[in-house]
Amino acid sequence: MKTTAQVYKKEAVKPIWCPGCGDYAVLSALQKSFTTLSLKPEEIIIVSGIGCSGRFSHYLNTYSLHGTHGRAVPTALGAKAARPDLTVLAIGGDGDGLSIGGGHLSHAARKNPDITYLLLDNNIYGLTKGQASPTTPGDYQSKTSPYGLGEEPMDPIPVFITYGVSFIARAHSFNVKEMTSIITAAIKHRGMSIVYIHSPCVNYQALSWDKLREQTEKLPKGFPVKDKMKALEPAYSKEPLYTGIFYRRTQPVLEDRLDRITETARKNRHGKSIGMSAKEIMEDFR
Amino acid sequence: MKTTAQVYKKEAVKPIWCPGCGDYAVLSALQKSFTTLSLKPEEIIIVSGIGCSGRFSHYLNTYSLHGTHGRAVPTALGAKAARPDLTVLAIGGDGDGLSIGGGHLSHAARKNPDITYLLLDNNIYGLTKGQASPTTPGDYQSKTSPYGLGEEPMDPIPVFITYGVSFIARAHSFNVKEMTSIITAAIKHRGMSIVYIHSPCVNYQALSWDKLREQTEKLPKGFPVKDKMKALEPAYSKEPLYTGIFYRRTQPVLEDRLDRITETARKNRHGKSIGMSAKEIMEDFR
Amino acid sequence: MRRNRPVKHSELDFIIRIAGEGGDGVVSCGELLAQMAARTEFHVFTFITYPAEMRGGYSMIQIRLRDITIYSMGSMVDCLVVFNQQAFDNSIEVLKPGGVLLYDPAVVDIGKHDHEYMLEPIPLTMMAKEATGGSLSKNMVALGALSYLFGADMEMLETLMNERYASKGEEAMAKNHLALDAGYHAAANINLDTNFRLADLKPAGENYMLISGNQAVALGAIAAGCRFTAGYPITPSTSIFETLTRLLPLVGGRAIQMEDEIAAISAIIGASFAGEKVITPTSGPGLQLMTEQLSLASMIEVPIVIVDVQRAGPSTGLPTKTEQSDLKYAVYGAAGESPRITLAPTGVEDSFYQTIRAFNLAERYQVPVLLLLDQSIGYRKATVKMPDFDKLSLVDKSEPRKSVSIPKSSLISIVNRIEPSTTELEDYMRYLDTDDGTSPIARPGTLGGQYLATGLEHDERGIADQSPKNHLKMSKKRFRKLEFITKQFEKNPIEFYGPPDAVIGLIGWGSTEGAIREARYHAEKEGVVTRHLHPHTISPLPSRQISLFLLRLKYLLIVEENLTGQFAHYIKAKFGVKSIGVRKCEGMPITSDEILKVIMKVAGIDDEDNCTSL
Amino acid sequence: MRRNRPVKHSELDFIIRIAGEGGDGVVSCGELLAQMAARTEFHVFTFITYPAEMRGGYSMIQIRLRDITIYSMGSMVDCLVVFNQQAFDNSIEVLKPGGVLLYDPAVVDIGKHDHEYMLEPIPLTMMAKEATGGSLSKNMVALGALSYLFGADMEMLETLMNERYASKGEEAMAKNHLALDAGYHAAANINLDTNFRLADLKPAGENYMLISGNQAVALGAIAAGCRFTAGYPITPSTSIFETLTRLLPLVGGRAIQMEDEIAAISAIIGASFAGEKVITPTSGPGLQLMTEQLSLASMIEVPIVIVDVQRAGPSTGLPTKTEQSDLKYAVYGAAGESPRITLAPTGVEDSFYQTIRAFNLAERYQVPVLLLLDQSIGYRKATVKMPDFDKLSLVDKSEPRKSVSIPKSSLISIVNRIEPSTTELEDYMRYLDTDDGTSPIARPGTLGGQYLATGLEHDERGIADQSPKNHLKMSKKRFRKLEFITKQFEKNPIEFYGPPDAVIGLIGWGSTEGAIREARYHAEKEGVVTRHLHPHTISPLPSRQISLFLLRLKYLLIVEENLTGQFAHYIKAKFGVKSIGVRKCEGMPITSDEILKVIMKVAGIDDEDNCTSL
Ligand SMILES: Cc1ncc(C[n+]2csc(CCOP(=O)(O)OP(=O)(O)O)c2C)c(N)n1
Ligand SMILES: Cc1ncc(C[n+]2csc(CCOP(=O)(O)OP(=O)(O)O)c2C)c(N)n1
Ligand code: SF4
Ligand code: SF4
Ligand SMILES: [Mg+2]
Ligand SMILES: [Mg+2]
Repeated sequence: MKTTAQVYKKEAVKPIWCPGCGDYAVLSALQKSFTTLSLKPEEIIIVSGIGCSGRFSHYLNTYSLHGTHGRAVPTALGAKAARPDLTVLAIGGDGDGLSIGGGHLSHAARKNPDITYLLLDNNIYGLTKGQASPTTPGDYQSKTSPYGLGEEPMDPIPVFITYGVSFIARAHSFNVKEMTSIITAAIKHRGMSIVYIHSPCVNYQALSWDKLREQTEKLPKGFPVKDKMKALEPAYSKEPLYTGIFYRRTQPVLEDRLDRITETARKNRHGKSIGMSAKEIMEDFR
Repeated sequence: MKTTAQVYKKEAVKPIWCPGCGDYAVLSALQKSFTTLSLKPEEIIIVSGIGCSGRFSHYLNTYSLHGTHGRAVPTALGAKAARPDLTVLAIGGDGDGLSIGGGHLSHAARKNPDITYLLLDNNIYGLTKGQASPTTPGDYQSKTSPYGLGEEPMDPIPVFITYGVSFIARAHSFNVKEMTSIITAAIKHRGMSIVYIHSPCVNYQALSWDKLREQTEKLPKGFPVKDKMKALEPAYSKEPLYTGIFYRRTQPVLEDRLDRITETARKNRHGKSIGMSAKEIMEDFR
Repeated sequence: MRRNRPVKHSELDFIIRIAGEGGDGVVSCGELLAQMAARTEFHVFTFITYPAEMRGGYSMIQIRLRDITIYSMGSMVDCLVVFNQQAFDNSIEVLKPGGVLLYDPAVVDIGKHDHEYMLEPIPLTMMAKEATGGSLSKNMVALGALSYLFGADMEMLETLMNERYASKGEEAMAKNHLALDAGYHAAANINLDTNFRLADLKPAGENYMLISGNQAVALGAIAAGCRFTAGYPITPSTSIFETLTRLLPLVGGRAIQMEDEIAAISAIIGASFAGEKVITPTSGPGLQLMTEQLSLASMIEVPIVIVDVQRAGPSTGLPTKTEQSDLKYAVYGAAGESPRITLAPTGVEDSFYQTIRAFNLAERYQVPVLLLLDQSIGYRKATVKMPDFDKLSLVDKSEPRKSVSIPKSSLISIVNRIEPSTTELEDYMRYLDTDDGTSPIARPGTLGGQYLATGLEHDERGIADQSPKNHLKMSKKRFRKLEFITKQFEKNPIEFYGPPDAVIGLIGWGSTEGAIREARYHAEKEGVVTRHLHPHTISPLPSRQISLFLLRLKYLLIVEENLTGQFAHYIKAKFGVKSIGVRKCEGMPITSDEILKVIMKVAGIDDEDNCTSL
Repeated sequence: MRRNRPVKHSELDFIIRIAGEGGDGVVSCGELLAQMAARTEFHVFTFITYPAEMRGGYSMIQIRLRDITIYSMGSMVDCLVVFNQQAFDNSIEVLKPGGVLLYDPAVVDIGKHDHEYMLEPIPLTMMAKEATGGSLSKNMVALGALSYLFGADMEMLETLMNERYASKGEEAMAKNHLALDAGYHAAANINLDTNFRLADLKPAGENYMLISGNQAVALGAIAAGCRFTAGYPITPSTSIFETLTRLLPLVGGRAIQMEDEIAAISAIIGASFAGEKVITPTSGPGLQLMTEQLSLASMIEVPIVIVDVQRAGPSTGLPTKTEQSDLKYAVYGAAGESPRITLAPTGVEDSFYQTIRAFNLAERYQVPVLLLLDQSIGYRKATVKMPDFDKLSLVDKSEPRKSVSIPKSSLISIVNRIEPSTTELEDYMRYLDTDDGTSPIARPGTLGGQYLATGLEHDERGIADQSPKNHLKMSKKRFRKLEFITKQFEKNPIEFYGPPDAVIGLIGWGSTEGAIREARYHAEKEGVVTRHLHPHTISPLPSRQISLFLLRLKYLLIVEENLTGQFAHYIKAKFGVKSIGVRKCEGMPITSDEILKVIMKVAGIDDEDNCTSL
């Protein structure tokens, strides 16, 4: 099936992001990736968190779940584990994904479900109007750091590398084309993929846009994406700020492991791979 | 004041760990460290999580808080921020600290309070009788992975390095002497220190004890503790499994930053560092 | 039509308690005995107490055998086996005068109690050491002795032991058998008249299982069609998750251990959104972490089942002890107006059927359903009749809006979600405002069924809409489900026990049913008749049934295991009636004697109008 | 002694509403006007509605000016300013006949409404463009026009504008002034008789602040001695945390933004254990995440204050809209038997005093105290009398067990924890079982005061003890605090409004107080007298006061902003009385008119015994 980006758009709902918000570009790139991959909208589940970025699920003509703050990833993981036949994505902001929801990432990475997580970093809490997020620079005077915060901002990509996430990339709202190809690769990747996207806020510019744009540079061609130690250096680099795929590896995915468990369980029980009925199960308890 | 380990022991309460449990060694090392540092028991706060390891707070004659599952670190952080004059420790197991409480660590690391966190890893949920923890090997058949888990166990030390924890070490219940000196150094360190301790369980040996003991080796003398990239390699190594201090750096601590904020706030308001009364504060709202 | 079943009298009622400390193996010893009994025509009921610590602390198993259905652990025991002094001290009060006391004389000082009981010293530790070289197998010495006394079928016992200890290795198994033998022979000179020999009893029909309440929940979930669970271990619920983890793959289902309870409930919400029937088991502390996601489930109307095996609280509390103190949380514990359903099974068998019912209600009405067990049901084992699987049916797809019936062993119907029809898909409204508040829910993959499920207030299409009128309309829609369910209840027959003209009424919930039944039975023997209502649905309450029950009552006793009378408070909020609280808050189940005492006291009140004077 | 204050009649009552969409700057425009008014002898009260979205959506500010204390936002407005069509459509109904409508004719089509109002078209956008080259400053054009109409002191206004916009830079400020000027001059030909000119009014005495409910909480915390907060942003509570973050360092306190609400409450528990007075502000979704730690606080008896600024739910719900629907959570929302206290301030000024009281109760009784505000109080601004700091006192250390009095502007006493005496430290029992359930609490650093605070059940020393008797004893100890507090209430004078022989009674809680007062006032004018009780303490309820209030009532109306009647349910659970629900569940505050309507309907009922017939 060949589709157009139009198919994925929910006609009835107009995005209410501020004019100029970086999230528009991400929405557009995502729709283009779907088109490229000829996905059927009814076979996509999108789970989003809470924040400006959490509004994503409202704008797509897919099966969409706009849950609570910080829980997009475990929710998406459950959806994928239950329905391996669907394409499942999670989307959220830096507050949603790195602060309140940060504890879920390392465990999702260890389970490695075949989901794609778009983490939209604007270095601020946008929706709640300008409080510090885990990536807000230490000297920025946000509403909750009127005298400067002084905390060290987090470096998400190195962290994802040590979590063992099986696909890690960075994109930028300035470059929809590159973002589209990265998101496409991420969805194609079998396993948990994180696309970490700089998607600046026009209201609270905790990081200077212009500086961000200037510093951005693509990872060199032929970058060794399978070597986590080599990935760490560009992952830490601020100038240049690299975009592209930092790390990728092949690793058994959750759904397949669950299938294998089913096989093992049945073999242990019968010596063969046949399912049992509830009745048969209960007879074991006699 | 010179004290003895005896001072820190709560006479009225006898530990109820299984005979041979690794946690006994940690308790003894901790008491020795207190002695070495001549700390006053009434100036120590110990916060522990839930688990066999969570029982720590019961056995020490300090101000002790045995809270809920996974919250020892943010609780200890609050205590230290409120009372910088006290020595504050957090203690918990691999389930407590890496699973349910895992989300708090990166943020505590960014804030860098001067607390010491002892993370007792036995590669299992001991207290609840043998379920898989984040560090349980993928092939171990625990009560919640009767067909083998297949999940990748977590590598905590590399993760702590990318979190920017300002002091990271590994110790082992087999070697109380080394553990004592590491804990002592951790408490002395100004900033957030994590001592990651292999403290095996006699009931559920998810990792073979003997193998663990065999593989353990001290970090070489003169190991460059200030270089996080260099720390990563031995941090990932399983054979040998290194003990010692992996990483240490000097970084402003939370309590000092809070003091600086007070200074700044007052200077902004008055041009000088004097405190205000509630009455003066309210007059600003007239 | 009121049911007033005649209480069947039993010819046999025998209770054994085996007590020691954590690590002594008393539970294994008792469970093997119970398993043997369960293979006979006897009914079996076990109750377990164990310490929260890994080592030490009081541990016991109590086994009751009857030739009719058993409703409680009973009060006084016929035979007591104690492994140490603490076990003796804690248990001796419950030994019937004339009962048999087996004890290890090396460690138990029986003091001045000697005259009331039949004393049978058995040097458990010494005999274990003699037979095996170590004291570990002393529980097998005890089991051997009990096997002799109760005339066990030793072949069957050996098989059961082999199954249980297969993973311990040859050597350990051999030692167990040696110890068992020693105990068996030592008991030969004990004179105990039990009226029965297990080996001589008729074997049970093929249709009984010996399962715990927690296992009943896991089996109920499987029978209801649940094929997904995500959980996080917590005492005393863990065995539900462990059982599901072991069994689900066999029926093609999936189980995932998550990093915490928030992730667990998130995962089941995701899986339910994706189209599966889902469950997560937990206990009070974990349940509290799920609160925010429970409200989300109410708002996006996704079916989920949550089991709370209650333990004594608050906070970490008494993790291995029983209490009925999460009721107020279950009914009220959410921010905003979040409709949900709460069910409370009354025993092991009922746990199976209420679990099926929980799924049926969740799927039919698209709300979170909370199943409130407690430690005493969860850990108790009982003989449960195998349901008749030929009588298991799927609710007809053409009648998706049929109300949900209460499953019983002879008739279980399984309910699935209402899906949108092809016509409905043409202009699909996920949150269509219907008469019963429930709207068709599209399964991902269905073309045209795409929708947004958002925790923000939304309109019938699922589009965010925060206008005053829409909020009112959709809030009403969500609550209409509960109103509808309440109305459905009115069609059910009134079910309470006892004569409608009895002026003393008892209301209880959950695990206290058996103790109340027994107390009523004894009260009746003393000439005091009572009525008893025990709703399985805690919220929404079956209002008409309760109102009718309350009619013409002079004294209302509300029985519950907590301090503040949570159920009484709730009943008063709904029906305005005062009640006399029969409460226990000690981490232990209330006994029929404790209830009987209050009944008799109330029966003796002269001033009949003053029912709050206790 | 019943209080039956004569309602003071006001000579002046003027209401202005400015409405547009999010981003139009209507709130800034209105707040500047309110600030000017607050500097006069007028009382000022503002109400704000704004969208949850970043852009678009209906936004408005309503400002009420009176020469007496104001209790509500009022119902119909005298002057309406609309920036766009949606604002016109949403608001036109509330404009009094004969009221003034200012609107931008370029974007607003007033349809057929033209005859009832005084129409004043002002081309806001065009004028802003003309004056500044862009449309951003259209709110300043409106402000200019209003300044002219209400005779503002332009010099004061310029100062206020400079303070407000200092951070926006010179150019933006200059544009604002140009736009203001344009509006001012354009209004010169509008004929509006307001009966007052702001500039001519007497300036206020020095002792008034214009603050929001949220700011009042922050200031109350500081006055109570709170020196530590940890929080996580959530609408509509964030400004409490932001205000504390800004102010605490000035008084030597500390504020930390945490990674989530669980970490926030954990940090304040740690800080309170360490000896500080602590607070965390949140709203429903965040509060739900705190549930487990709230139970811990009940168990280890550590004083903490939690503020819940309620928003409409469930789940994410309507984040910027008001509702009173977390009451059941606040009162019941915990697993196990977890005692806590819930307070609900009735307005901006009361938020200040109830916050102080929350700290006093938390510290005195060592329980978590929940302060239930709602969006409408939190965002509303009102003129508040500055407390008399000379009358502020510390509760005498020698009388630590004195009961906690209700603070008022003329007398605030600050309570601190009961600390162990030197004798008590010799054999320190942290959880000593006392008459009032509260035990001395040692501050870390105190030699001999070392103790264990564990969430496990523990004995008086704090040592884990799961025995049945100890659990009962300690559960009772923890609840004795609430019983003691309830008894203390009995000593307070009965405080309700209205004559004791009125047969219609109203009970409300929280933010509805003003609307109820106004409704009663109007009902009285129509000849219907009523009584009104508005408890500040929701749990434990002041039982005797309410029982006395309920005496001889024929009709009880319970006013609340939710769907299911949470407070009515709770009142019934406590007092067994039926009530008529006066409810609103639309995300908007209930108005006095809506309440009045029910009062009048009830007053017209013939069959007086049937009070549930509505
Ligand atoms: C449990 C909970 N806590 C707090 C909030 C309030 N809240 C909504 S969005 C948000 C942060 C948004 O920041 P981010 O995730 O970076 O998204 P952005 O708006 O910047 O895209 C917060 C704190 C909430 N909705 N739920
Ligand atoms: C919220 C909550 N969830 C679950 C539990 C049950 N629980 C108690 S300890 C524990 C895990 C213990 O494992 P670990 O932290 O590794 O400690 P260990 O016993 O191995 O020392 C769990 C799941 C709990 N107490 N609270
Ligand atoms: S506030 Fe920032 S992040 Fe939110 S919609 Fe506006 S520009 Fe985007
Ligand atoms: S179960 Fe394991 S971790 Fe727990 S006390 Fe025993 S040996 Fe130690
Ligand atoms: Mg953000
Ligand atoms: Mg462990």
